[in-house]
Amino acid sequence: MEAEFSAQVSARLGDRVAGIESFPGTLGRVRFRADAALDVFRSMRDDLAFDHLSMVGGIDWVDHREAFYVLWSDARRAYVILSADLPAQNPHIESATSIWPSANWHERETWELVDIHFDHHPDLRHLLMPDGYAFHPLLRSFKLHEPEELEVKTRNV
Amino acid sequence: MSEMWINMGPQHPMTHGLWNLRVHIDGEMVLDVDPEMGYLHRGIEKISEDRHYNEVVTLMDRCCYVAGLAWEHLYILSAEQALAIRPPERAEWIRMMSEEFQRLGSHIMWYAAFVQDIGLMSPFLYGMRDRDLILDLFQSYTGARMTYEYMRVGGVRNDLPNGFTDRARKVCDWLIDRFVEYDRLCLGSDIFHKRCDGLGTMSEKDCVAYGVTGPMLRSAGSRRDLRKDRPYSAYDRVEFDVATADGADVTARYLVRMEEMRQSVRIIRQALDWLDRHPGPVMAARVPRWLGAPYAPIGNEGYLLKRNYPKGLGLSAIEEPHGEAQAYTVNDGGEHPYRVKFRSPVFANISAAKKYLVGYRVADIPPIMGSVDVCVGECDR
Amino acid sequence: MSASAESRAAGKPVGAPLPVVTQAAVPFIEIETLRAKEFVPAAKEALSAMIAERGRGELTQPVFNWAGRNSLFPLHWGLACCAIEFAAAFGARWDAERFGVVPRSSPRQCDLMIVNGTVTWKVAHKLITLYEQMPEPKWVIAMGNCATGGGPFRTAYSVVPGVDKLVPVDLYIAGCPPRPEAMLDGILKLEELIRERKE
Amino acid sequence: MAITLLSVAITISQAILGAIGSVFPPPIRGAVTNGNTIDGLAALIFAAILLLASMLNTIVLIWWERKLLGRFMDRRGAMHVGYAGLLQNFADGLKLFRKDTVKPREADTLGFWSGPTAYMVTSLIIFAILPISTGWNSGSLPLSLLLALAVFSFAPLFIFVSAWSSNNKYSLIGGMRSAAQMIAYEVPILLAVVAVVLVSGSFDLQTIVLEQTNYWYWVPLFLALVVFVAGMLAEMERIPFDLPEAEAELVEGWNTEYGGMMFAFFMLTDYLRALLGSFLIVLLFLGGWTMPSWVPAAATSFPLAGIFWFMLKVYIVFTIFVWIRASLPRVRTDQLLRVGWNRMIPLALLSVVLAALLVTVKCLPVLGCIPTLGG
Repeated sequence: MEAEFSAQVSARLGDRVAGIESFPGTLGRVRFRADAALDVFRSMRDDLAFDHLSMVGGIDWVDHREAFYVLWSDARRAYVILSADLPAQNPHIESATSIWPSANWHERETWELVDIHFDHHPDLRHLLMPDGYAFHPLLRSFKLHEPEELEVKTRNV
Repeated sequence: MSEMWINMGPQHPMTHGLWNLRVHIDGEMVLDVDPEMGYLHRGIEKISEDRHYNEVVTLMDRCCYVAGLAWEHLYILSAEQALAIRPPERAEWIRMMSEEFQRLGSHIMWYAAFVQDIGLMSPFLYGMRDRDLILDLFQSYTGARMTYEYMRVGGVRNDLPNGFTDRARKVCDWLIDRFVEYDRLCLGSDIFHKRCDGLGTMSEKDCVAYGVTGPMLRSAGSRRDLRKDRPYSAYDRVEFDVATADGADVTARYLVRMEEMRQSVRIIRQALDWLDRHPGPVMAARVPRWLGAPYAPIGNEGYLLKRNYPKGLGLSAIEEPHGEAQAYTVNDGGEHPYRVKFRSPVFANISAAKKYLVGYRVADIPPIMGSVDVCVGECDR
Repeated sequence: MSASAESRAAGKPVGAPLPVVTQAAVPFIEIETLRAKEFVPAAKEALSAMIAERGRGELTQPVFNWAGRNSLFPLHWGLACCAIEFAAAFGARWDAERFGVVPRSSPRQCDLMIVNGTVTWKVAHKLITLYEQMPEPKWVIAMGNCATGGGPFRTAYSVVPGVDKLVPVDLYIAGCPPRPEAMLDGILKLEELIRERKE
Repeated sequence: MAITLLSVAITISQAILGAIGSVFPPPIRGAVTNGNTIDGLAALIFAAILLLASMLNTIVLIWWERKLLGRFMDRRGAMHVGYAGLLQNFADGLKLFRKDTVKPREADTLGFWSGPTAYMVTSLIIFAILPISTGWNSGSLPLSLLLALAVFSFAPLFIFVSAWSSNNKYSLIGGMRSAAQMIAYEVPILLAVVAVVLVSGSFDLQTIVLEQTNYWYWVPLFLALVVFVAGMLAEMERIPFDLPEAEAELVEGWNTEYGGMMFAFFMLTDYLRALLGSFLIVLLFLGGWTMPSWVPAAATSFPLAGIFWFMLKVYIVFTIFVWIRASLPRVRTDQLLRVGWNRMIPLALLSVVLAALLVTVKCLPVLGCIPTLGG
């Protein structure tokens, strides 16, 4: 089943896919090129019947960032993970909102927390943090403090 | 009255939590809605990065406070996959039973809150009364009513106490009788049907497009249930039916949840029978000591020295009471998870609010949002 | 000179000895023996002396404190986990209404804000607004560890480490979350505080 | 009853007035104790007693509802203040009396303060008109029923005034709903009353009750009773028709911005109106203070028996309202209005026609022969 799936993906997407790794519990982890994102999404939905986008998330690997998408197919009854490596400087990827409307809020959250910009997103603004919040908390460079430490710091300043 | 925007929330009886629904109304008609989330964003994903694998469980209880054990289960499944540890079979059955009890507890809590939204007063009290019985059971084996910290990487913290299964069976019998009473109070009333039939409809196609899962999706006729489609724990070893309904409206969601509760009782009864017959360990033998499992057998010194654990990724997905929840755990070989990302079903269900709220009346918002079953804790995380 | 003025001149305690009608059970025709000219100023004097001695609120304060502590209307809102236990306390098993505790949805009608859960910076100004909308006298209970000091989320970037950074808190309830018994105990403790209250 | 309340009140007020008058210098005393003034003041004192009695009754009613609801919900209700929580509502009232009443800055001053007061006063006035036993009313007005209903329907105006002037969107929606709902149910209520008037041949409540000595009107006029009760539920804004205060969507409805004493006024008046509604139902359909003949004479002839039976009926009717509240959900505005205009009015008209038929064929006295109903 997984081999069959990876063959299908290679046939449809060719060099837009950088590689397919096996991932227990899913059909695999498809690593795709970020500049071909929209093609990959459309082909995943229309050709490979992954009609359900469950989750969009981002990981900050310090030297680069990763955007990952978890898809579910009702026909195959299986998950697949899409993942794209983005540069650490100005990471951006095409929004999946036009393919799966459910991406809307997930992408807003990922932009807010991991600072990955989604191009052509209809409504990219703060979701969880108040408007105007200047930080992206889920970056590795953002450190948490005990409240006492914070107080001491503010007093010194 | 001309058109205006009203804020329903963050302090509003409809919200059942801390979120804000901005509603654009013309008289009583809803023209547009804009949910505002994040009032309960506690940075659980960030705090998890500073914690040991087992310490994240503490946060999971508080993440979804009406379904703590289900979320513990979700996280533990993904952490076990990332760390490549398998729990013993008895632990899997206990986890499954806990999750089903939690589903009962969560659905009863939903019932209590939902009937209050349509103005029924007494069933709220009945719901809270019956939910307390389930919490008592939890208390007897986890030690807490709501925040359990019971599951561990590699199993569960402790075995069930003596006589637990009998007590649990009694609670199941009691609840099955109460469901009849619940139905009589709601479905037996014409006003209930007048208030709920044909309200907040969302077709299966829309549900899939907007990522809506759980009872909302099944009320639209879909048979999607991760417990059947992608069995985890011991769900492939028990018999149960997927609760579905047609109509995709508030009444259909009510029917789906009530049927799910009955199915949960069915699963629990099978699990209790199995647990009675199969004693055994509830913790995997080879669990690294630094994971902090208090009941891990000593004898895994090899693991103790090897601080760097094999790198791995874990994706788990469970059918949580509100819908389909996922956890994506990234293990980079350290003591803390490198990144934990959760997918909350409520998050997706609320994000589609425009689809099922626009075109109805202000008075319809509470029953519709009640039927969505909002738990803000897991939505904002 | 009236009786009370005499006694005050003699240094005796004032209060009880007001002008007394000597005839018991007089028919109302003969009631004019009670001399109004003396009665009214004497009563006024006695009352003002009493107030001067004990403070203005002394007479009414215990009554109003009794009323205040026996009908605490908490604000009906739920922040996080503690809100579920807050709701459970109004359930059939604990029944907080026994103590006259009835949650109201409008802050204008509340005396008590139970902060039942984690307070984030996003909700902070709304919480302050709600607190300010509540009319005096009002109380705040920080329920649970999150409201007390941030709890397990104290280090998080979005969480206020304790609601006492925002509004004055009268009582803290420990627990994560506190059991409904603990919440009821907190309310009873608050009632003890109100009993001693002076304006 | 040999002594009417009026004469009792006059006696008491004479005593009190004598006491008051004695403190004044002679010329004023003479004016106060002058015959004419005493009558006027006696009526005033009677009104005060009535006010006190109705307030007290309302507070007991609130207590009764809270305890009863508690029992319906498997709990106990207020327990700690006084015996079985009897003093709970006094504590609530005193506390609200002491609390600040905040007027929002943008609120309209006149409307904000006068709304609740007028709402309460108009509801209180009606108590002066309703008889509670033979001779126990302030005066026998020939049109007391009409007057009562006319004053009863002032309320939506004042609710709307206070809702509009508190400058809150929820209040406004609640006020609009309240006005729409009360207007919709005013008509069927009046039509149901017409049926009663047709059968009894009088607008005087005293007469209507005395006409029911032989048979209570709920039997021949059952349809009218159903319409009247439904309409009263809507007028009293109780579940299932409590849309103006629908907590789930409108926070507290039209009294969202009111706190302290003003809120206490609203709360008290809601129950005052519930009491009034029960009064009217008992007076018009359940025979007022009359009892059927099979009730032993001893039970109907002790002092104040009329008031006892009347209040018993009132409380039973109110208990049914509480029962409804504990077991029914709330309907929606448009459904409520549709039921009001499309179902209730035809039903009410039908009941009028039925009443007219009953009167013309003169079959009513037959009912009096049924032993369980009258005699």
